[in-house]
Amino acid sequence: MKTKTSFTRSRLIPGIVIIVTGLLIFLLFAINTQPQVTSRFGMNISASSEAIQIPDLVVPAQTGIYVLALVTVFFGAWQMARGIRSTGALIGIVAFSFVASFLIWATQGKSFNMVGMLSSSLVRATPIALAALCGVISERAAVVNIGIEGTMLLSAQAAVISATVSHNLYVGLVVAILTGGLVAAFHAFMVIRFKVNQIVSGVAINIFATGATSFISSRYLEKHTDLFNNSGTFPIISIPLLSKIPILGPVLFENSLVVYLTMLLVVVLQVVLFYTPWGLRTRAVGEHPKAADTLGIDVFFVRYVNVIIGGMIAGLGGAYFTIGSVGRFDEVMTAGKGFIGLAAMIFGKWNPVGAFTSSLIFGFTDSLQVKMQILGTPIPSEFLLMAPYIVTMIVLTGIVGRAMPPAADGEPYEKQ
Amino acid sequence: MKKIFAFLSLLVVASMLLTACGGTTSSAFKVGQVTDLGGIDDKSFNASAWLGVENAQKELGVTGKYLESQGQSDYAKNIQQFLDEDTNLIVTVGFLLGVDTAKAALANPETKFAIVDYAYPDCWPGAAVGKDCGSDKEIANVLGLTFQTDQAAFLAGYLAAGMTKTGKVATYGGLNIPTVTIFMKGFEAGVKYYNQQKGTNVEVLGWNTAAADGVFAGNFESTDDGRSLAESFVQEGADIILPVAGPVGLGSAAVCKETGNCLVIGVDADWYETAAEYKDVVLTSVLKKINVAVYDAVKRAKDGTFKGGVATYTIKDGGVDIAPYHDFDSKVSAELKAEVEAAKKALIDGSLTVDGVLAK
Amino acid sequence: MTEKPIQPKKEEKAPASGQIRQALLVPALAVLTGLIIGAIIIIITNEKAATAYGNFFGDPLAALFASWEAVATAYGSLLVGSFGDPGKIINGLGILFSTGDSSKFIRALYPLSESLVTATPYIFAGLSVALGFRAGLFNVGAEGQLFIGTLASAFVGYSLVGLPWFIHLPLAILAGALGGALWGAIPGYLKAKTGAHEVVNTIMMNWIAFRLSDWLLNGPMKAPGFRPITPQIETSAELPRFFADPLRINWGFILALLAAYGVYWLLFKTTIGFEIRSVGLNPDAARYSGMSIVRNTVLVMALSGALSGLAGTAHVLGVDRWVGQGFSAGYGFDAIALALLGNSHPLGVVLAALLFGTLRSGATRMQSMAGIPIDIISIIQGLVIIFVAAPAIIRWLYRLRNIKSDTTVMVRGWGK
Amino acid sequence: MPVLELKGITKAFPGVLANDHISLTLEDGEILALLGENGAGKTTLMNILYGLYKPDEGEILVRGKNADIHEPNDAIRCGIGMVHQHFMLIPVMTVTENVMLGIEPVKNGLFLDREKVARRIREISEQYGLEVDPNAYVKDLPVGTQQRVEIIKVLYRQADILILDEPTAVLTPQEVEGLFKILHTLVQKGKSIIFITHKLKEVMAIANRITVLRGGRSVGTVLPAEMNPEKLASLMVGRQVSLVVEKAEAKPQGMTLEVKDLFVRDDHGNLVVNNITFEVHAGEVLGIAGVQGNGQTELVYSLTGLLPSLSGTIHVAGKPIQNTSPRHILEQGVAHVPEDRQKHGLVLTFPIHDNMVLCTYYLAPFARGVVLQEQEILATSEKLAKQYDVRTPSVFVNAGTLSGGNQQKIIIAREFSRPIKLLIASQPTRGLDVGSIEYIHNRIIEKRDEGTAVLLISSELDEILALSDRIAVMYKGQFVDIVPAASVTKEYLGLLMAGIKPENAPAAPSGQRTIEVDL
Repeated sequence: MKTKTSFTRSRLIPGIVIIVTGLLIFLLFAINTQPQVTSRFGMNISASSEAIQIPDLVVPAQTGIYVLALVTVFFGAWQMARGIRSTGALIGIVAFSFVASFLIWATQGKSFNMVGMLSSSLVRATPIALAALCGVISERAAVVNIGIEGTMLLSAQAAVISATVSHNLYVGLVVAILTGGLVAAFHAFMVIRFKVNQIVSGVAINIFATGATSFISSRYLEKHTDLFNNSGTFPIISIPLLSKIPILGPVLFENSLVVYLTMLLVVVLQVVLFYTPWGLRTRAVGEHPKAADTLGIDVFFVRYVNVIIGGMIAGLGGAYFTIGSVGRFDEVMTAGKGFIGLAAMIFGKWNPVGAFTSSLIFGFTDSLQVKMQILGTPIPSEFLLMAPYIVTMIVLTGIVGRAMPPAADGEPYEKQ
Repeated sequence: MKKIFAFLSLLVVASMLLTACGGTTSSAFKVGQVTDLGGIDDKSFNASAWLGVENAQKELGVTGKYLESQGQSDYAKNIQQFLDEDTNLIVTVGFLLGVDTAKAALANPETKFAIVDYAYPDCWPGAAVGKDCGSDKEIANVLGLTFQTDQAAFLAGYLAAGMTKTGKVATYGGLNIPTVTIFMKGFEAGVKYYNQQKGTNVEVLGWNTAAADGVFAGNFESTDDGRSLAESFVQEGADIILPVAGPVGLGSAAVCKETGNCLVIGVDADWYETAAEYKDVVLTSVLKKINVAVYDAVKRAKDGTFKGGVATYTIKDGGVDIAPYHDFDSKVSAELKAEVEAAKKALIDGSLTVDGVLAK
Repeated sequence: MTEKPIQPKKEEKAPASGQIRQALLVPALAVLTGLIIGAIIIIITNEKAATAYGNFFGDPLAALFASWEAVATAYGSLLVGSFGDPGKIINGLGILFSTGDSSKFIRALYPLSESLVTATPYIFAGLSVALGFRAGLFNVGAEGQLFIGTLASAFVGYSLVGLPWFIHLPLAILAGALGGALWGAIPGYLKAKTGAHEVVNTIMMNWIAFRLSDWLLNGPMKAPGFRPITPQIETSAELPRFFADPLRINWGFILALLAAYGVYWLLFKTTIGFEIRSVGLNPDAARYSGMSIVRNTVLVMALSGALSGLAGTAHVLGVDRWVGQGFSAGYGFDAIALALLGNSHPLGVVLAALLFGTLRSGATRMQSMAGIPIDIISIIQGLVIIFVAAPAIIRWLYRLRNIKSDTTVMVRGWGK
Repeated sequence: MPVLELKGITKAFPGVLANDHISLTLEDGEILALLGENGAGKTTLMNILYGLYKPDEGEILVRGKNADIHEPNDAIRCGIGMVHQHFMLIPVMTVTENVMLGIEPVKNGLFLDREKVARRIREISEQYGLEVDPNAYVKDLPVGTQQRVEIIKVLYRQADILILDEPTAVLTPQEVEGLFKILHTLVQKGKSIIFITHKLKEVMAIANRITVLRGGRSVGTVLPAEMNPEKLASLMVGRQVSLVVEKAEAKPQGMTLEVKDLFVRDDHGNLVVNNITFEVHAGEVLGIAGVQGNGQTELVYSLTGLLPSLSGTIHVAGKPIQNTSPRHILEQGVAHVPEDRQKHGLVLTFPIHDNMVLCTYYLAPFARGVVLQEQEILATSEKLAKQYDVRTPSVFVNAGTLSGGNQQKIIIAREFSRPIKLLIASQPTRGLDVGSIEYIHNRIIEKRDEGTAVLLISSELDEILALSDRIAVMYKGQFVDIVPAASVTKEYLGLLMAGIKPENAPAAPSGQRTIEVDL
């Protein structure tokens, strides 16, 4: 069925949007760029990196932006005339052109380290990804856990205290994971057993966690830093050979334990969810708990286990903040990462790989924001600091089409 | 049900009685500190001021207490609480308490006040006294404690410029507020002075006095932000970082320690001591001895030598300074040490000035 | 599948007193339980009590006495800090009757005045969240809306000079309401149009508001001088105080009570409220009946934002009269607990706000006299939310039967 | 020995005794029909048998042995399988995944062995004539096929006692035929079947024996040979029921609803209403027949403003209403009795009086400006509750506490008491008891005779035949045909519902007639 309206909707509007983006690139960036100035992008994370060093990328600023603007307009025209099938590709092209021209504009006459930014994108994405994975695993079983932020905060504190007291980072890691599991178990108990509104329970956990960690922090951690709050961090582990690959090596294979664990978890969870009996049951419970129940699946058990495992993942995320990053606990140090993780989960369509990918987008925004501050763009730093939050909102409004949550998400199951 | 309510009301009455008669009035000299929003454990000026009170407790036998402010309206309330307890000296921390401190001081001339990072008179032409500003003249019972931190930061900048191997040094702040940016301005000035003296071209990342903007973490809490900022600075080629963001800076120290790619310069206190876990990477610290200033104020108040006005702590009296090099003593060349000393002397005798002095 | 007609229970308007007792029972017990757990935490963290418990078998009485002392000191000073010292009040009364000099008496009421001052923004913010709950919207963004509202009213308050108070004051109040309304309407619109969940979006809007206020206070709205604060508002924009300094109780409190009545009237006596409640309880049926979900969602979020904005407005115009960085003590976050505690009913919210106002206000004295970190209040708040949201726990703890489960939907899952 | 025996099963819900000492037996290789009207306790009884509910009293014997059934797993172990009225299938999963769920075979000790299950499904398909593609997603399958998947699920678990709960409710007459064929095959291969229904003719056609339930009690087991529909009906309802809807011939007047070239997409972007044109005149009932999910819901949504249309026009009494708001459409005199009364028709946690004014609360006399006039609302609600026979102690009672029939009467009262030109009634009697059905049918005809145009959407062919003056049959978003009700047979409609339009329509029986309502 081809009606006139379907033509308008599917081709014309996106095409116009793309062309306007192209013009914006021209107006915002190209005009404000001096001719003959270049932008230099570093392609080595640092001189001391194990990776094979490669030359920096030098782009003539004005020409580069003109090319990107033209490419964008070209794609817009193509979209209007012929239509481009993949929405993902469309958005990719537009986003890439815009970000790239922005970078070239901001870097004109200066240089900045591109690979470094990618590397910190991954690191910045790690706690977000862990929060998102926690969300994926519990929401696939239809339990919304908005208390991830608080769970991470409590785990972060538990990790640093136990690691400091035991002088063993691995003890801290285990304690963090257990703490996360425990908090999640509480949440699960509240929402499954007592049918507390899932979001309300999560918010309560967040408020409680903020109060409790601040209380413990001011009562004990600050007074006896060496006794409780000085754990050290997991070292960077370079994977032999792989870390020598230019660009990819330093980004992917020179990281700390928590980052590797996160990448591993993404793969494991993806396989578990879609290729194992447990995953099948989890998804069934999230989509149609009654159907699962009639097939003899214990809906409550599946939910408990998933929420608790999710909590343990969030616990690992909490560990990242302290023993994975800075070796000490400070009040409200999670700074909203748990919530951004939830947005990443939604953007990633409740898939582990998707959630990880969208976490990377947030990590990228965040490290880009830092780089922009360092480069001294005329945008006030306060506005640059808003970037990750604004991106979260844009992503949530579903520019890429509305993601469908698991059908029973957030609904308590009533067993008769 | 009735029982529960009855029990509750009993509890209320009981505790009322208990506290009503249990109020012990000691004759000790009482010091009360009102923090600003950072709270007592901000690892910055609130903590430093409290250290001064604690030292006074130990050495002068006074009793000290603090009240944390969670919002703007708590300032007046907390000061009032201390007034109600007949506190002898009230130490308020931070410029945000400026107006409330002045009001309370004017209304309670018997009570002594000390305010950190602020001083009276603080009014400008056309400002309404008691509203826009605290007072248009000195207040006899308030001692303002201010610090020429930029002088110390200047020396740190000079030192950093001399120590950098990459030709780039960096600084960042928590929020874009004057007590933070004064460090960054001084630091930049020091580097520029070094360049001027040596004809070098050491770059400062993270602050630009002309634009009055630079790199900020946006908070004083997220140590992870400190980590990522340091990583980014290192990627851009900086190897010495001055973080002016309370505990956030410790995240930077952590990453330097982990990678060995960078050094940090501590702020407020000597991080070699207060953050000993990172002592291998602490080149020096920009000292802002609030604790000493507060201790002095307590001492004077107790001795009866307290006088209102301003006590400005400068490089001259050692109220601001840079910390010893400790482990880096051997790594800093004798020549550079001498130059830093010379700059310090020049600052003391006034032959050298720093731009961006803390405005009044 | 419908079974035999269920005989409806005879419950034509139950006597009002019984209803009120029913409605108060769970919240009252929740607060009591929260305070008891708070007491346990105080005992555990009290060094004297801890030492005494170390020797529990040697001298159990000492341990119990130490516990009692710790709790009594803490909560006793909390009470005195909230309501005033009974001795001083009686003394003041005596002076008032004997000499007619009311100053001592009024001065003794200072703690009570402070409690009401703290309760004022709580009432507004609590109403804001409660109104959202009534429409099935969870406004976690009250804090950000409060920031924007405060800044807007402060701006009108200081920038317009020479107006008579009866024009200036209403203008400043209106500006505060509009500022908050704008900040609330954005996530409301996004929710209505794209389904982006308001919980995540309002949290993001909070962060954006914080950064924006950092920038405003440091730039466009900065007062002369070096401090990042706004100028003082004009006298003509001030909400008048009832007594001389230091009593800060002002007309804001009366406004808050009026707002509570206004929200009650709106919700239960008007067609607008009828729509809001219908949309909240069953959006599908509301849509079928011709109500616009989009309009109601935006309207409720805007009204909710306006109330949050007024929370800050009342504070800045009545108490602080200037705005500095981080001026709010987290009223917007505490408001969630208030709305839950008050069962999303304006009267309940007022009672809850009075309770929390006194708690918060008294906490200052508790902090000073008993050395209990103020964070304990957050812990108690988190606990109270959990208990109120899960009446089953309270029922189980206190062996109660037949508590009517409440019918407010409060909040829905993602994309629904 | 009977394969299954239920003895004295009793189950009470708050306020209702759903099963009162019910006993029944199922012999090996027979089809036992469990007959009863809605609310008689059939589903409760079967849920007990399947372990979803716990009985308060009574025991279950499987092949003479006492079976302890506490959860579905126990029932499955005893060889009991159930095909639920609302399919227990997960739309976003494949047939294979749905079938294997709960007893997943694994390969390499960890991973789902989908191939193995798919093979087994093909085997079962062949054995019992249940054709289905194991790799298809359930959401893409037609209802009849989904039912086959449900049966395969049961057979995959090697059940020999099958319970089918109202299996024909969603099928076309032809599909019903097919299902009966499958059931016969199953019985031949040694399975025993309990067939739950409230439809008399089906019972007569398929059952070996019939156990009749009424008001939670078993009122006896009979053989179809000894019965006729009238007798069965009075057994089932407990009184003589009139099986016909008395109605005079319609006197259609001017055009009230006019739909032209309508196209509608659903939320997922599928074209679900595909070029539909029709009109409804004042004083006539146009019935839309068709298997559920052929676009009827979306058609109604677009008529009532709940879903935008892509193109085409809709006029009510001459005014265009396409893509306007629901409120605007209601104000044009359109009444809507929604398909899902609890979800769409009522705010269950509102008292009756608020539900009575759910669409008119903003109009005089219920509101003055924005202020609600409570006295008016109460007075009107009380009047309506009386007039429309809503059985409730007072109008302050929450709608959610009433029975389905009374809930529907609230909606009827609300919609019919407004001045309306067009009534759109979707599945107006679904799940109701006979008394309520009779009442609602009579009211609809009454409304027609007053000169209202009625658009009736129902998946119950009998209801359509009983009430309509003309019948449109919808298939895959299109009207296959619109025929006069008086001249059409059920079989012919069945063909249309399957999307087949025979060349020569069967000869119409002449004269005015009334059509039986199959209860």
